[in-house]
Amino acid sequence: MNLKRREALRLTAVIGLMAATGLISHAEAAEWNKAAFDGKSLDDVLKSLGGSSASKSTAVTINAPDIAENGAVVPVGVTTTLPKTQQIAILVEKNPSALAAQFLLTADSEPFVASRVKMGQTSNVHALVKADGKWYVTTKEVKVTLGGCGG
Amino acid sequence: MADPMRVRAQENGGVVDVKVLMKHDMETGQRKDASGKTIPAHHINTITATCKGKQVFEAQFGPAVSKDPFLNFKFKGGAKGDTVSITWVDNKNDKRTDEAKIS
Amino acid sequence: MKKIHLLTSAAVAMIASTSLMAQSAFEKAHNASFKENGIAKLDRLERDDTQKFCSEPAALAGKGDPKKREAIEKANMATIKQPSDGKYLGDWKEGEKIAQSGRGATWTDKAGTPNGGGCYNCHQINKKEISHGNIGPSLWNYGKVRGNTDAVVQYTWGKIYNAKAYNACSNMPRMGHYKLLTEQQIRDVMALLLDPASPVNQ
Amino acid sequence: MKKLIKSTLLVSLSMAAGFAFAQSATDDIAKYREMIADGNPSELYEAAGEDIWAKPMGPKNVSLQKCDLGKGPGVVKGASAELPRYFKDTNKVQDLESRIITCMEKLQGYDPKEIISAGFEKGKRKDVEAVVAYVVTHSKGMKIKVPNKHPKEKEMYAMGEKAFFFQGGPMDFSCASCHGEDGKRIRLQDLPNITEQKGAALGFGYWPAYRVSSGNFWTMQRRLNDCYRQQRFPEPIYTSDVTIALSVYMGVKANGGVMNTPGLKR
Repeated sequence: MNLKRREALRLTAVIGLMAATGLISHAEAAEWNKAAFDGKSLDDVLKSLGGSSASKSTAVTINAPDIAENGAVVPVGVTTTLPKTQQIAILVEKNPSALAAQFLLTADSEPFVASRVKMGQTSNVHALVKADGKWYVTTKEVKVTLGGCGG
Repeated sequence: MADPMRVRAQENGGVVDVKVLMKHDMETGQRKDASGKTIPAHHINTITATCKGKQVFEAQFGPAVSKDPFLNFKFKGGAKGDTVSITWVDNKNDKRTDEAKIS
Repeated sequence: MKKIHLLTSAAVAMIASTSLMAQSAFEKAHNASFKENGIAKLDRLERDDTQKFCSEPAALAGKGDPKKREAIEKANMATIKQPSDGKYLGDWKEGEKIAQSGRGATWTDKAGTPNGGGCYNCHQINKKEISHGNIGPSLWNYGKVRGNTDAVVQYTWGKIYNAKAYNACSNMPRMGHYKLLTEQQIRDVMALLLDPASPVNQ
Repeated sequence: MKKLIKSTLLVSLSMAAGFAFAQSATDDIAKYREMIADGNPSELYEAAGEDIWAKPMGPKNVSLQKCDLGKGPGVVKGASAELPRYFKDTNKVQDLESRIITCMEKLQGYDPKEIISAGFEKGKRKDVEAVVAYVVTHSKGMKIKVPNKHPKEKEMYAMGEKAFFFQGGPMDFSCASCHGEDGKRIRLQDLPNITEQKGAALGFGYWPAYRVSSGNFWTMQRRLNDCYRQQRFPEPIYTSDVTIALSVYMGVKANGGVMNTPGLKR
């Protein structure tokens, strides 16, 4: 491990400690948002991310299959035409915790992300987008099928 | 020790398309082993991407991201030959950094 | 009644007797490639007459010696036991669960855990389940189309119990004959197919 | 990749005739597969395998770089498109995995028995699997050319054919129960008809693969192992005759098709 990484490690630890003791609520340096990842619903997550309400928007697009052959890997992409996109979150409504992943965009980022998430069952998938300080949401249902001999 | 990632970065029209595959179990904390004991959650928490010393993208994963995670994002300002560096840190504070030259 | 019993035991004896026969060179090399694991013992490689016959590509494709085919179907027919209490239909809701589950009888399964029927692996049954196979025919509206006469009920029971009685090299496992499903489980699957209240018959 | 998905789709469409439901479902599944095709986690195993291939290891502390996979010592490119094949030094028909074990034994001094008795992803077997990922990636896009000339190769082909149709176990299954006809599915998964060239190429050409449902890389040996588990057979011994014979049967049937390894499967 090089010196820089060691330093980064120590810094993360310190920030983590500060967060744990309530000294800071929202660190600038990508502190993992535990409250948001513990949220059970869209509203829970939205609150933990610092929003109060999200308006439905056709400017946000979810690129996900209608049917997933396997719930262990469901490709989900989010794009938006909203200017000044700051943050994107992918939520699976019926998972034990709704938030699967969130993305913090910089001024250099294009408003696009894609990843793969687990889905326990057929469910709505929400894409939450924060642009210019406001929250927007789009929803798409993804069916998860049983497969294989052991179904 | 964490296994290496695969990082691909391609520039096209001023936009760099970055695709990352990470080797990680992404244990949910909901599964049980053969003896019925809960397997503790073990997953990547944060991923940061830098180019030329500047952070260009950041992600936070929960346990619902698939095993051996895939991440695709795009940013402006990188040129062919520049290096994109990706670092992930998991909930046991294990970490891994890998790089790729933009092509 | 007595006669049926006699027939049954004779057929079982015929089906089970093959392990005593000498193995071919192929069988020796083939069987030596396996090891027992959990409930999956090596005796699973000892084939009965039905399995031997249907290991021939021609027989599997519906050809092969017609006399042999007939004899095999007869022997399998003789294994079919009608329900002990004369009740053929159970609970279709349970039947649906059994039809959904493809578990059981592998080396990763434990002895004593109930098997699934694995029906959806090969059949369309309730149309609501889009994830179904097509090795077997669609069973949607099974009872609605065929009705509930004694003949239909008994045929369906027999088909689930031992499909080889009707088609020597059917791809369908002999659910009752090999005790893959219990009598009650078969009743429940029967209800899924035949109960007018079952979603299959809507 | 796209082309293949389309042809698979066509096959599944033509067979599902009459079932409009299943038709649209298989159509959607094809779209799903297309979406995950980019970014196959097999690459992670391939990277590990490349390191293991080149790293001096074992009691003799040498690398596998002189391992002869059939195209000469150290030749990886195209090797798996021509395996299994007969090897003079062992006087055996070997598949990729049994051959890698031979190299680990002869070059590096490992005990093959330990690798054979270990489970999948356990001990040194894990290294074999990673090397497989590395080797098969270097046959991607190549024509399948499994030899069937040497008397021992012919013998194994014949054994593989018989094994393919061998029906047994409490469910009366053989490989042919699921893979002997065109247009069949288990649930929504297409079952290639391995008795014909096209179907055999779909099977042989896409394994080894990363398995999405279990989240790991499966070699051909592991694929066959799990087929037998689902057939309710006893467990095939790792790299035993029957497993290699089935690979020969499939490979020879598939000749002329294309290696698309490593695949990405549900």
